[in-house]
Order: sequence, then C-alpha cells, then structure tokens
Amino acid sequence: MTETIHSAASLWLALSVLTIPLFSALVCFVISEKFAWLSPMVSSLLLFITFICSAFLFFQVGDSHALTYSWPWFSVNENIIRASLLLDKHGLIMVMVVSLVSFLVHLYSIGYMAEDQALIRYFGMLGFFTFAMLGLVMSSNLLILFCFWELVGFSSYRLIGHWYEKQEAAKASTKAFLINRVGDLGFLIGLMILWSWLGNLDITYLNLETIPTFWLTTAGVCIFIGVIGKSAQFPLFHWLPDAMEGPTPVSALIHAATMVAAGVFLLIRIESLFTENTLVIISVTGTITAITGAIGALFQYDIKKILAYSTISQLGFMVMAIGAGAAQGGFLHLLHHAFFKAGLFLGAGAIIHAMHQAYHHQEGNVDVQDIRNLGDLRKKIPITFITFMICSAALAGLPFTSGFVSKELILTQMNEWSGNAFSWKWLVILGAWVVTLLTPVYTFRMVWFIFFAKSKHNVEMVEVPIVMRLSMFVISMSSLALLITFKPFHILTIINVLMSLYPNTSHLITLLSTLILLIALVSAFFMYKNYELKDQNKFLTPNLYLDWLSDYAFKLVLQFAILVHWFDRKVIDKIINGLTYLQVGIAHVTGWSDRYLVDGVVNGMAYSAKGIGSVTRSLANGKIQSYLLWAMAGLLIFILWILY
Amino acid sequence: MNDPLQHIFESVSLLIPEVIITASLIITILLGLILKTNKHVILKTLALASYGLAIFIVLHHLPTTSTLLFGGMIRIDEFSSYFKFLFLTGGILGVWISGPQKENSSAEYFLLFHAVILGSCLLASSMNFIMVILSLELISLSSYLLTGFGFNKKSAEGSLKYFLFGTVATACMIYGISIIYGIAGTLDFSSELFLKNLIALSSPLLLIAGLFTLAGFLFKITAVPFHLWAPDVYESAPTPVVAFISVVPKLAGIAVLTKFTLAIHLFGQSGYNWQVILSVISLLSILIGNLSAIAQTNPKRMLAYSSVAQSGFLLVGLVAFGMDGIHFMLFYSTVFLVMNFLVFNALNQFENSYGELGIQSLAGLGTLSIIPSLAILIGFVSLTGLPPTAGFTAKLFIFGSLWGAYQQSGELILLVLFVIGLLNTVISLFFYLKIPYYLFIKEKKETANSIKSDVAGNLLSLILVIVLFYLFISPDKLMGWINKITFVL
Amino acid sequence: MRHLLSYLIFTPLLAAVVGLLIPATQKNTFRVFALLISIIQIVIMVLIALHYEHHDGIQLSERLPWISMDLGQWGTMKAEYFVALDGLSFPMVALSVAIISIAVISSWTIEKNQKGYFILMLILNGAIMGSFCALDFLLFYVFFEFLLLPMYFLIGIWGGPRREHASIKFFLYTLLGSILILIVIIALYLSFQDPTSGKVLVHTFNMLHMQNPENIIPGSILSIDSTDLLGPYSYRLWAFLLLFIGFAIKLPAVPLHTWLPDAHVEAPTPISVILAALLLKFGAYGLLRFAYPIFPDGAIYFSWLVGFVGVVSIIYGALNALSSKDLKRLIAYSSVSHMGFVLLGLASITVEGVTGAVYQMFSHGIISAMLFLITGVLYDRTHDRLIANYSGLASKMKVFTGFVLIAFFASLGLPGLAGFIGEVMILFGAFLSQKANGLLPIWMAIVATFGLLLGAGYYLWTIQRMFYGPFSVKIPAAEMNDLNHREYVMLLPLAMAALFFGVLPQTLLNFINPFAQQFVEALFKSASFINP
Amino acid sequence: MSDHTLLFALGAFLFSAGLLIVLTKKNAIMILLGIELMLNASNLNLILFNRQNPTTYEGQFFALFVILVAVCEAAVGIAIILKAYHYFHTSVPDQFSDLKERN
Amino acid sequence: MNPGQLTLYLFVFTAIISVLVMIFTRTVFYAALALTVCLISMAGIYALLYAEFLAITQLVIYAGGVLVLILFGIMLTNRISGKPLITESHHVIKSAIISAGMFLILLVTYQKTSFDQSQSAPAPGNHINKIGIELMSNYVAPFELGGILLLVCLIGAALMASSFKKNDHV
Repeated sequence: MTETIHSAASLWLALSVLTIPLFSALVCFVISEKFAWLSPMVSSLLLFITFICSAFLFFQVGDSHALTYSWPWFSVNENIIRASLLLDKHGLIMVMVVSLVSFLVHLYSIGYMAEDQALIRYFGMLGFFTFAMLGLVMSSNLLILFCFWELVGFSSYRLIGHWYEKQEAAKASTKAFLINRVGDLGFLIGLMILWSWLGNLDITYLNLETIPTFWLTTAGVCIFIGVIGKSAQFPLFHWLPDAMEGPTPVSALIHAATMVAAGVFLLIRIESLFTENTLVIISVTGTITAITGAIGALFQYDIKKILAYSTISQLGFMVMAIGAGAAQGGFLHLLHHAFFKAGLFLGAGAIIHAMHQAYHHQEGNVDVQDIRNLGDLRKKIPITFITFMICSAALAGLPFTSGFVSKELILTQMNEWSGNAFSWKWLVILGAWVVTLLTPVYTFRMVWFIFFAKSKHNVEMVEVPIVMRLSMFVISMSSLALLITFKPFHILTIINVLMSLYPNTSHLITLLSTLILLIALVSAFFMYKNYELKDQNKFLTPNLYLDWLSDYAFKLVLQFAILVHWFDRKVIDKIINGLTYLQVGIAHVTGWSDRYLVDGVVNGMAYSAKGIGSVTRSLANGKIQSYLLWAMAGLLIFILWILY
Repeated sequence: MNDPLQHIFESVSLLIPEVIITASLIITILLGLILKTNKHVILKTLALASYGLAIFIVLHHLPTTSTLLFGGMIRIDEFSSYFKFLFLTGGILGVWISGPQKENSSAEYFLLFHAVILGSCLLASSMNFIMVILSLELISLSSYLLTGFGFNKKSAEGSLKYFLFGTVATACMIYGISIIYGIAGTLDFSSELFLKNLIALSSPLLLIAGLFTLAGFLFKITAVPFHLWAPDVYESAPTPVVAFISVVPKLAGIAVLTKFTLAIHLFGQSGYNWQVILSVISLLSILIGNLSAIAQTNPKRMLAYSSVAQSGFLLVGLVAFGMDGIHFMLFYSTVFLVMNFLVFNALNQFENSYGELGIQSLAGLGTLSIIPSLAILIGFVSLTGLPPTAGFTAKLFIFGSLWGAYQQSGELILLVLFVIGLLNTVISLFFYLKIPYYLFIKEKKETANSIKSDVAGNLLSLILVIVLFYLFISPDKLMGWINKITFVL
Repeated sequence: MRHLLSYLIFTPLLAAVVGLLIPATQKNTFRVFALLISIIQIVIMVLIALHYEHHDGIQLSERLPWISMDLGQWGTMKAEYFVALDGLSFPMVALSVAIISIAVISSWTIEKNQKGYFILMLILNGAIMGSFCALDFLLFYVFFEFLLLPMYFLIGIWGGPRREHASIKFFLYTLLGSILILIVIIALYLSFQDPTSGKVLVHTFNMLHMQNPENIIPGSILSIDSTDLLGPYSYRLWAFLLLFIGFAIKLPAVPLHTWLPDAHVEAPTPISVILAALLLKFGAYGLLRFAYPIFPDGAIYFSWLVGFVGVVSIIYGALNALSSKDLKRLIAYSSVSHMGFVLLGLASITVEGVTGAVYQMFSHGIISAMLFLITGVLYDRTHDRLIANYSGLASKMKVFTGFVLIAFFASLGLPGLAGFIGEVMILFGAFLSQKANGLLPIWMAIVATFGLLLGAGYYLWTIQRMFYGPFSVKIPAAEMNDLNHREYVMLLPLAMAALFFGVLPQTLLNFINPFAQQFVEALFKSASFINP
Repeated sequence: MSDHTLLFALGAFLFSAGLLIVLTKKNAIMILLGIELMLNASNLNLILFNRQNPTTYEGQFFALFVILVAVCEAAVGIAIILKAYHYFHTSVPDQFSDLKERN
Repeated sequence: MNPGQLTLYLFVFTAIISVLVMIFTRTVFYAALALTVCLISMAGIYALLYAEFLAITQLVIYAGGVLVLILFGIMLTNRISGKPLITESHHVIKSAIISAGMFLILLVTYQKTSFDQSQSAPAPGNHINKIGIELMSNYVAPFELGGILLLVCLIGAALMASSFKKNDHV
C-alpha cells in the first residue's frame, strides 16, 4: 500500500519535473510582447519549483531501487515502443543538477539579459531546453532518449543563434547543429542495429545475449559517435568554441553544465552495452580530446574560448575515465564539473557584463572578452573575483574543492584498471596525468591575466546586479569540497549513497597529484609573472635553466598547439567545411547534370521525336510526284522485305 | 429469264437504303436545275431527311442474317449494316456542318455527298472485286471533286494532288486485283473457289498482288506509305468536306480492308504472314503520323497526320485477326467518327468567325468562344485517348484485343506494336495539346473579337460531347450491340 | 450512410457542373462556393472516420457494375465502380480533404478567371478522392488520368513565367508513366479471372481478386507457370518493372524526377501544395496498392533496384536541394529526397519499412504543404523566390519565422514533429531487411541516413541565409509584413498537425499498422505461392 | 516463251512504263497518260487470265468496268487539271506548291 | 509460227515501241499519239485473245473518247503559249530503279508461279450476245453503279471545268 502511494507520488513528481519547464516555455511563448518583462520572473519561478520538485523526488526515491514508469507511445510490427521514465540514482542526481543549474542560470539571466529585445524567445527556449534535457535524463527508452537528444540539440541551435543578426552567431548555430547531426547519425545507426537484433530499445530490457559480439561492438561504437558529437569529443569538438557566440548564461547552462555532459551521462547509462573494444575506442578518444582541449585552452585570448577548450578537455577527461573503467569517478566529475564550469561561465559573464557597462560611455570598440584587455579586476569586482576563484580552483583541482575529489577518484580507479604490466593502457594513464598537469597551468594563466596582471585600460567598474551575484555565489559554493566533504584528503562526498559504492583512493595518488599541481602552479606563476600577452607570443628570456626548459617545452607545445589549432582550423574544419563545400560542389555538378544530362536525355528524346518527325514531314514537300515516288518506293521496299 | 429478274427485284428490295440515297441523288440534280432560291436549305433538308430515313431502315428493316444479292456481288449482313449506320451518321454530321456553298453549287455539293455515301454503303457490302472497284471509284472521284469545292487556288491544287495520287493508287490496286484474278480464277473473294485456288497456288506473286491491292485501300484509309496526300488535301479542302472525307471514306476503306485481309489471310493458311504485314503498316502509321504531326502549325495539316495515326490505331483492331478485334475496331470507328466530327465542327466554327487559321492565331480565344474551345479540348483529349472520354475506352479495348492476339500467337511484332502504340499516346499529346494550349494558356491578342454564335454548331458539339462521355461511362450498351454482329467471310 | 465515399467523390464533381452554370461575372462567389464544398467534404470525412473500424480489411465499400461485356473467345470483361477504404487509403483520403481545403483558402488571392480556376480545382478534388478510394484498377486509372488535365491547366494558366514549359513537361512525364501503367493494366486484365463467377471466364480489374495469385488464368502470359522470357526477364518481372517505372515517375524517383522542380517552381502556390502533398503520393500509393500486391515475385526480385533508386533519390535530391538558389526549387528537390525514403521503406518489405513509408507519405503531405505555403507567403510579398535576395527575415516577420522553423525542422526530421517517425521507421525497416528477409543490403540504410544530415544542411543553411543576419530584401518596395489572418489560418492547422502526428503517432498508426502487417504477410504468402 | 508469259510480261512492262511516266514526266497530262497505260496493263492481264476459264466472262467484264473507270478518271482528271491551270497557268504539278510543309 | 501468233508478236512489238516513244518523247502531243497507237495494238491483242467486245470498246472509248478528251486537255492548257507542250523529266534515276524493280520482281515472281496456261478455245457462240445478257442479269449491279458513277463524274467535271470567275484569280 505504501509502496503504491510512494511510487504514485514519485510518478507525479517526476511528471511535474518534466512538464513544468515545458509549461514555462509555453507560457513564455504565449505571453504577448507587451508583457515580455514578465517572462523572466515567471520562468525563473517555475524553474525554482522544478528544482524543489526534483529535490523532493530525489529524497522520495532515495536509495531504493530504480523506478520505471512506462506508457505505450506507438507500436509497429507488434513491437510497442514505450515512452518510459527511469528513475535511478544516476538519473535523479542528474535531474537535480540540471534543474538547479537551470534555475540558477534563469535567475542570472534576469540580470544579464535585462536589456535584450527578445526575452520571450530566450526564456522560452531556456525552458524548452530544460525540458528536453530532463527528458533525456529520465527516459529509459533509447528511441525516446534519442528524440530528446535531438531536441536538446535543437534548443542549443536556437540559443546559440539567439543574436542571429550577428553573422557569426548564425553560422555558429548552424555549425553546432550540423556537427551534432553527424554524431546523431551514428547514434541512429546504433539504434538501427539494436532494433534489428532486439526489436526493443528499452534500456532496462535489453537482452544482449542475442546480439553477436561484432554487432554489439558496432552498435556501441555507433552510439559513441553520437556522444562524440554531443559531448564535443575529438574529432567533432570544434563546434563548441564557436558556440560561444551565444549568450553567456546559455554557454554556462548548455555548453558547460548540461547538454555537453549528456553524452557522458549516456555512456554511463548504457555501460552494459560496451564491449572491450568499444571501451578502448572510448578511452583513447577521451584521452586525445582531453589533451587537445587542454593545449587549446592554453593559447586562447577570449575568456569564453578558454573556458570552451577547457570544457572540451574536461569532457575528454570524463570520457577517458569511463572508457578506462572509472565510470563512477567520471560521473562524479561530471557533476562537479557541471557546477564549477557553470560558475566559471557565469563569472565570465559577469566580467563581460560589468566591462560592457563600464565601456558603455566610452568611445572605441574594445573586445571585453579578450584577456589582453583585462587585468587587475580583483579589486574592482570583488564578489565576482571570489566566486570565479573558487570555481577556478575546482577546475584546477586544488584540494578542498570538488574538482580535486573527483579527479582523485578517477586517477585512482584508472590506476587500478591499468594494472601493473605495461600496456597501451599506460599511455592513457599518462594522458590523464598530462591533463592534470596542464589544467592548472591554463587556469592560472586565465586567472592571472584577468585579475592580477596590470590593466591597460583604467575604467570605473561596478558589480553586476544582485540576481547575478546571488546565482554565482550559490554555484560557487557548491564547488567547495568543504561544504560537501569534511575531510579534504579523504574522500567522502555529499552523497552517501554514492559514496558507499566508491572505493577509497590511494594516498599515493593524492600525493602525486598534489605534487603535480604544485609544480604546475609554480611554473605557471614564474612563467606568466612578467609576461605580457601580445599578438605574437613573445617569451621571457630564459633566466633560469627551468625557464629555458619550460621555454623550450613551451615552444614545443606551442608548435604542437599551433599545429593542433591549424589542424583544427585547417584540416578538420576544412574537411567539414570542405565537405560542405564539396557537397555544394557536388550538388552543383549534380544540379548541372540534372539540367543537362537527365533532362537532356528526356529533352533529347523529345527532340529526336521531332527530328524523326521532321524527316517524315520533309517528305511532304508539296510535290505530288515525290509523294508518289516515296509511296511506290515504300511499296517496293515492303515487297522486298517480305520476300527476302 | 424469270428467275434472274426475280432475284434482281428481291435484291433491290434489300438495298432500300442505297436506293433512297440514289433517289435523293437524282432529286438533288433535278432540284438543282429547278430551284433558284433557298437551294441550299432545301437540299440540306433533303439530304438530312434521306440519310435519316436510310438509317431508320438500316437499323430496323434489314435482315440480320447475311443475304447475298445480285448473284453474289453484294452481301447484306450485320457488319455492313453497322458500317452503313456509321456512314449515314457521318453523312448527317457532315451535312449538318456544311455551310452555304460558293458559286451557287449546292446541288453539286450535295450530289457528291450522296455519291460518297452511296459508294461507301456499297463498298461495305460488296463481295466482288468489280463492285469494290466501282464503289471505291465512286467515293474517290467524288472526294476529289469535293476537295475542289473551296473554289480557290489552294483547293484546286489539293484536288489535283489528291486526284493524281488517288488514281495511281487505284491503278496499282486494279493491277493487283488482275493478278489475283489470274491466280484465283474468280473475282468473288468470299467464294470457296477463291479460297481453294489461293491455297493451292501460294506464290510470291500473290504477295505482290495483295500488296498492290492493299495500296488502294491504304490510300483510302491514309495509312503509311500511302498517306502523303493527306496533309495537303486536308489543308486545302473546305473544313466540312475534310471532316467528312476524313471519316466516311476512311471507314469504308477499313470495312473493305477487313474483308480483303481476312480473305487473303486465308484463315491463317496463307504462305505469308499478313498479320505481320498489317502490324508493320499499323506501327508505321502510328509512328509517322504522330511524329510528323508534332511540328505542324496548321490545325488541319496537323489533323491530317493525326488521321494517319488514327488509321494505325484502327488497323490495330484488324491485326488481332479475331472477331473481338473486329468488334473493338467497330467500336473504335464509332468513337473516331464522333471525336473527329467534334474537333472539325469546332474548327469549322472558328474558321467561320476568324477565317483561315494557323494554330498560333487561335491564341487566347479559349475564353472568348468557350463552347467551341471546350469542344475542341474534349475532342483532342479523346483523340489522345485519355479518360474520361470514349477515346480512352476505345483504345483500351483495341489494345486489349491486341494483347489477346499476342498472347495467342506470340508474334513479337505484336508486342512491339502494343508497346509502341500505347507509348505514342505520349507523343500524340505533344500536338493534340497544342491547340488547347494556344486557346487557353497563351495570352490573347488585342484584336480578337468574340465568335459568332452558332446555335447549330454548339448544339452538335454538345450532342457529340455527351455521346463521348456516355460511351465512356457505359460502353457496354454499344458493345452489346456490336458484339451481336457475327461476321463470316 | 452507405454511400459516404461516393458522396465524398462526387460532391466536388457535381459542384463543378453547378459551378459551370454560375455566370463568370459573379467573381467572388466561386471561392466561397469551393470553400463550402470543402467544408461539406470535411463533414463527410468526419462521418467516415466515425464509421471506420481498425482492422485489416476494407471498409465502407461500394460496388456497382460498370463495364461488363462479352469478349467472344476471351470471356467476359468486367470493370466495377468499386470504392472502399483501408488502412492505406484512409490516411490519404483524410490528408486530401484537409490539404484541398487549405489549398482553397490559399487560392483566395487568385484574381485571374476565378470561374475556370475553381471549377478546375473542384474537378481535381473529385479526381483525387476517386483515385485514393478506387479499388478497381481501371477505375483508379481513369480517376488518375482525369486529374492530369485540370492540373495541366492550373499550372499552365495560373502559373509563373515559364508555366507553359512546366505544364507541358508535367503532363508529358506523368502521361508517360500512366501509359506504362496502362500497358500493364491491359496485360493484367486478360490474365486475371473473377473467382466468384463460376464457370464463365470473367476478366476483372478488381484489386481484391488481382491480389490473389490463385486467380491468374493458367496459360496467360502473366501466369505464374509461364516460362517465356523477353530478354533477361519473364513477363511478370517486366510487368512489375513497367509499373514501377510508371509510378516512380509520379513519385518522383531519380532520374525521372526532373519534371517536379519545374512544375513546382512555376505552379501557383495552392497548386504546388496539392502537387507536393497529394499528387506525389500517387506514386507510392500505386506501388503499395497495385504493383507490390499483384507482383510479389517482382517486388522481391527487384527490391534491390527499388531500394537503390530510393537511396539515390534521397542523396541526389538532397544534394540538389543544397545547391538550389530558388527556395521553391529547394523544397521541390527536398520532396524528391523525402519520397526516396518512401521508396526505401517499401523496398525493404518489412512491416517497419512499410509502416514508415505510409507514415512518411502522410507526414510529407503535411510538411510539404506547409513548406510551399511558406514560399507562397514570401512570393506574395515580393514576387521573388531567390534565397540570396533575402536576409534577416526573422527580425521582421517573427510569427512567420516560427512557422518556417516548424516546417523546416519537421522536414529535416526533428523528433517531436511528424517527419521523424516515418523516416526512423523506414530506416529501421531498411536496416532490418537484411536480417529479416535478406532483400536489402545494410549499406542502403546507412547511406540513407546521410540524407538526414544533408537535409539538416540545406534547411539550416537556408535559415542562416534568409532568416538570420541583418535584415535586407532585394526588392525595395516590398513591404515585409508578418502573416495576415488568412495565412495564419492556413499555416496553423498544418503546424498543429505536424506537431500532433510527431508526438502522438499512434493515432495514425492505428490505421496503418493492420494494413502494413497484412500487406507484408500477404505479399510473402503469395510470393511463396508463385515461387514455391 | 509461251504467249501467256509474253503477254504477262507485256502487261508488267506496260505497268512499269506507266509508273515510270507517272513518276518522271513533269506534265500532269503526261501523268494521266501514264495512268492510262497502267490501267491497260491490268486490262491485258484480266483478258489474258480470263482465258483460263473461258466459260465465264468475269475478267472481260472487269476489264470493261476498268475502261469505264478510266473514262471517268480521265474526265474528272482533265477537269481538275484545267481548273488548276486556270489558277496556276501551268499544268506542271511541281509548280503548284502552295501546299507543303512550312517550317 | 502461225499467222495468228505472228500478228500477236506484231501487236506486242508496236505496243512496246509506242510505249518507248511515250517514255522518251518530250512533246506531250506525240506521247498522246503514241498512246493511241499503243491502245490500238492492245485492242488487236484483245481480239486475238477472243475478247472482241472489249477490243471494240477499247477502240471506240479509249482511242475515240478518252484520247480526244486528253488531246482536248492538251490544247486547252496550251492555249496561252501557243508553242507545242514540252514536258521535262525529273527523278529519272530513282523512278527508273523503282519501275525496273517492279518489272523485274513481277517477272521473277511470275516465273515462280505455275499458271494454268491452257489456251482452250472459247465456247462457240456469239460472245457479244452472251455478254449483253450477262451484263443485264448477273452484272446488273455494277452496271447500274457504273451508270451512277458516270453521271456523278460528268456533272462534277462539268462544274469543275466551268465555274470560273474573274475575281478568284487568287
């Protein structure tokens, strides 16, 4: 009896969590232009309710076994595709995170987007995105999941292109959707394989014994291609930096905290599907992505671009972790990353917003997102500085922050996975450590030039509005390990349920990673202390052997970065662009062939019909005797033909 | 001496329709001499009345069993009666659309009409080459003269060409018949003797003679390769005359061609495959007719080529060499008569209002003169063979019988004819749509003024359109009638 | 109530006759009249829906003798007025009623010769209904041919600058297809007998009899034991091939599609809507209704070819759409691509594929109608359809852009909108085919998915070029107002439908599922009867 | 060579010669003459073949009616030629070219 | 070679010669005269073939009627120039091939045909009488039809040849 009440209540909660954001979107779209100012309030309120509901839902379900609810959606060939909700621990935590971050971003946007002309569209799409994301997280049928997966992409497309008057935004949105589509095709093919072997796509009922290993591997790889697209993995990651053309809160919500993490989430959801070979591909892809992203972040000037590359790197790190058997660590990192990266973006937004306000009265166009134009902000906007610092620390993996906790866990688990004998797995491990090293370096660089370095421009600045500060504060607090663990070196996360599953990390790894962190920070400090950023990177004269070493290393890495960047811009982009151009080119060729060949054949037939006609007509030249001649000749030919 | 005389009298009593027309012919001559005013109206009424009476007699008073008359010269049977019905109907329609004649030549005009009808009726029922030649010549010579009734330069030229081409074809045919006579020993092509002798003496000479004879018939039905006169003649002759001579003599030719080919085919015992020969002629007619029509700019020239193609389609029914093929050919003939007159009637209305026409000069007239334009549209749709007109049904039936024949004989040429023939519908669309296209789609010129209202013409169009639709919706009534016709050579 | 289908078919035809009697000077009465007829048809359609039961048989059937005549040695030929609905035709008829109503509303702005226009529309209306309801092959053919002529004039008189060319091309191509079909019809009717007629040999056009290979007359050319070959194939295979080509022209499948862009570009908006939403469906409908059930052996033998043509159409159509500079041409090519999916689903002969194909037919009907209305909205304002001449429309025409987004994303297969379900089902079916019946290779399904990518490509690029960026229009005098009420009334129901059938596909699948299952089952059953 | 063969050959020769004249000579009256030759060839055949069954006169009757036909044709032909001459001032059919294909 | 046969050969020879004249002469008038010669020789051949009635008809109607008509036509169409009517030839080679082809094919196929060549003597009696009776009994239908044909042709020809007006010289 209690069980039914319990599950009925959670069903209603789950449904309301799912539909309230949708309702929010509808409300926004229904509101007339006159009352556009209402939409931020209403939708933020609704999202707050969503968050409350999701929290209730989480505690309602708690650590009991996963709940599923399903309704038939449609049927084909006697197989019923069921729309089903799967409420398990992973899912519910994600629901919480999504609704919380989304609520905070809504709140933040009230301030950030206050002067925007298209509030309705903005908050509507935010609501719709939240709905789609929650649907993705909660659904247990892969087809439904795929639907939400695409819808998430759609809302991302709309939000990136929010300022569509700007050509860059328009292009970036198109690019994002298209590259996501490439991944989605892989996903779809994976679904096709599963359907053809199982006739069923419900995660909870997948009967994997009936699939041959080859097809299982293929299906896994195909679905992973979907993840590559959505989670910006190598080689489909370059849409993410471009996506920064969207409003900054959107970047925080979609391109840092939730949507891009959906891929990682999916990997955890369908872990059972992956065979050994699939995992290899996943881990290697993750490693490459993580390193490339980190190096990319090292050489960007745009705050948001730095954060974007950093996101790529972190996502790669998570994917690598999952591929390398550190699924729990990966998931934990996913949660933590959601908060600290959202916090960083919100902070960046605050900086941009404040700078905009500051430059509003001044002449000249200054790119306020460029870290070369920033500096010395720590005193001007202290609250932003503090929150930003906390989140940066988490990103860098400083102790006492959430980032440290999950990083430790991943490294530990990977260590166990790699075993003692040398194998290719060690390369992956090495990659993980390289990322651990690089992350603090670029984080330091970013923070240094924003807040500490000497400023070129001296302008009066004021702090951002209270709603923005509030949300930044909340989000940065959730990145502090102090609030979620009591022993910084001894992992105990907030969520005891989760913790019970986790093995302890080894102290050796903790020590090692802290050491690496120190080295990174120290060397970064010396490197950037007197360093002035210019268009051409000029390096400090090597006054120390270390400097020379680091300089040399930097040069090497720089060359590699340039190469990577070149590769990214020239090869991958060109390939994709080139594919597009090629497509257009081929399309022109086919268009031409359509006009001249296919049509030509048909028209040619018509012409030849006319031609034959004109020959037969030319017999009728008006001269009776040639008529007779032809007639008699015809008769003669006829006779000869029959006779012989 | 009593018996032959008795026989002659009996024979005449069964030839009442022809006698009526002959009487009408003679009265026409006399009235032409007597009357001074209203000649045209009176003679037109006379012609209509006599044709109507003749139709009545054909439908109700002729024996349904086949009867030989005049010592085997003529046979009255349902086959010929049906054709007589068609000729007389064609006569009525042709007279209906004929306007007053120039040069005060009404009497001669109707006289020649009567002569063509008389010749056709006799041709359809003649069973002897002598009768064939004489009635064919009656038709031909009258047609040559009718063609000249435009009384202008063009008309004279057309008439001369028609005459020269026709006489050469006739000469060939007579020569061919003379050889056939030499082989068969008789001129009665339905007799046992004819059959026996031909089977006994299967020689290539017979093939040549047969083809020479065919030449005359092919000339009459404007089939390839004896079709070249058609465009010039159609262009030059007055439209009512073209309407008339493109239907009645052609159907008469088809009637006698049916008999002749069945005779020479010798129930399949001929040494030569006449089925193949006819298929090739039919195929060529369809192809050449349709292809040549595409680039025409004169509507009547275009219709001439269309008429060539239609002959090809008519021959398709014959190619099947079976009773059902002949039945469907009769159905097609009926529909052909209706749709041809529908088109020519409308064209005639346009010519009466606007004078001689090229296709271009019809541009934009569709909205000005809606009834003739719609009539012409429906007529062309039917000629193309599209539903919902009887042209579709007719084509469906006739090609159905062809498929049946193919299924039975497995002759590849029949399959080729089947496919090419049907595909020609598409080619024919090119030109059949041309006139409706100019009428409705092209922008009209400034100078165009509305058509003279022509109640009789519009009424005729309405009737013919209704017939076309009726024969589409319920072809089984007419087919039921046609199916009762049994035809034995 | 027993003659609902006849009412549906003949109401517009009778109305056309009545319309002839109204003097042409009564200008605006014609459109009201046509709208009235459409409303009556909607009422009839609602009644039909109420009487329809979901099972796999035919329903609401009406049979009257039409032609019955003695063929002498060939027996008797029988054609009937036989109309009925099943799970295939019901969605199509419902779609037709809806689309034609919208087309009538869309025709409100027609000024030139309203009488002729609306009478032709009514004739077209009746012919479309008749074609979808007919279960006698000859009756279908008659209705089908009958609709070509009004279409020809509608394009030719009320079309764009190159309308003459386009209308002729349309007519010729489709007539060519029809003739190929007619060839097979003639061959068929001498090969099938009516089993209910006892000892008398009765040839029939009845589809129910033609679907059963036991009714083939032994010894006829198309009989199953005939071993005659014509070139490489038996006559049965040739017949299937002819039917396939005939219907593929209508579909249209590459390389027989070139009439489509021309016809679409030149046709007036309402006619484009009808052309894309309804007329293209006849190709697929004909294959589903006639070609496949009558020649299951051909269907299986040529499934590779059909699938290949489908895949090529998908990719080729999409590539062409990508390179199109004219918005209407782009949409026309996208139709080629989308109808390629139908072909692919059909070729797989799996329940999924067939279900998807029918679903795709329906959803494409809705979506393409919307797309063409959208181009119409633009064309009405500027008389310009070149993509390059527009930019930043989103900032001036907000509601319009909303509809454009719905239509484009529905067309590129965004889940939640109608286009997705059909395409996914088709891809599932095509992929399943190799495992289930070994007909289609797997790569076809995989290559076909790239059609989805390309689809996204050209639509998004179009949005980017036309709707995003700073506002500018090439035609300076044009006033770019947002949608007016009439346009809103046309687009809203379609958008709702696109959403509805994307979210709740089962409403439609209730009709399609029984049909698809019975279709595949019967097809393999008769195939095994033919080739044991 | 028997008489039969000789006479048949004569007939064939007359026919071919008539055809040749019809095809080559430019004057309409010459064409008429050629046609007369062709008809005579038929008559010769008919009479020749009539001898195979001399009890009937079929061939001869046919020949008689062919002569009748020839007369009628000549009459009509001359009339039409005169008419055309009236318009064109020539009796050369090639110069009558109002009616032909116009491109 | 009996006298009958010799006469036959003579007639055949004259016929051939006159036809050759027709082919090669350029003057229409000569051609018409040659045709007359040819027709007369044909009449002779008919007579030799026991078809006296036809021979006479040939002489009377053809040589007497038709040719006069044709000569009349020649005169009429010649009236303007006054010079003898000269005719040119064209399509000579093509036509010659076709005619020769016809001729050869007729001969070749004749050779392959086994005709009954018996030259049985005709039944004794008055042929012309019998022909008359036959004409009015068995052949009455064609006879009457022939009458109508003549009537129609003459009226028509008269109309054609007479109805000229000055204003239709167009």
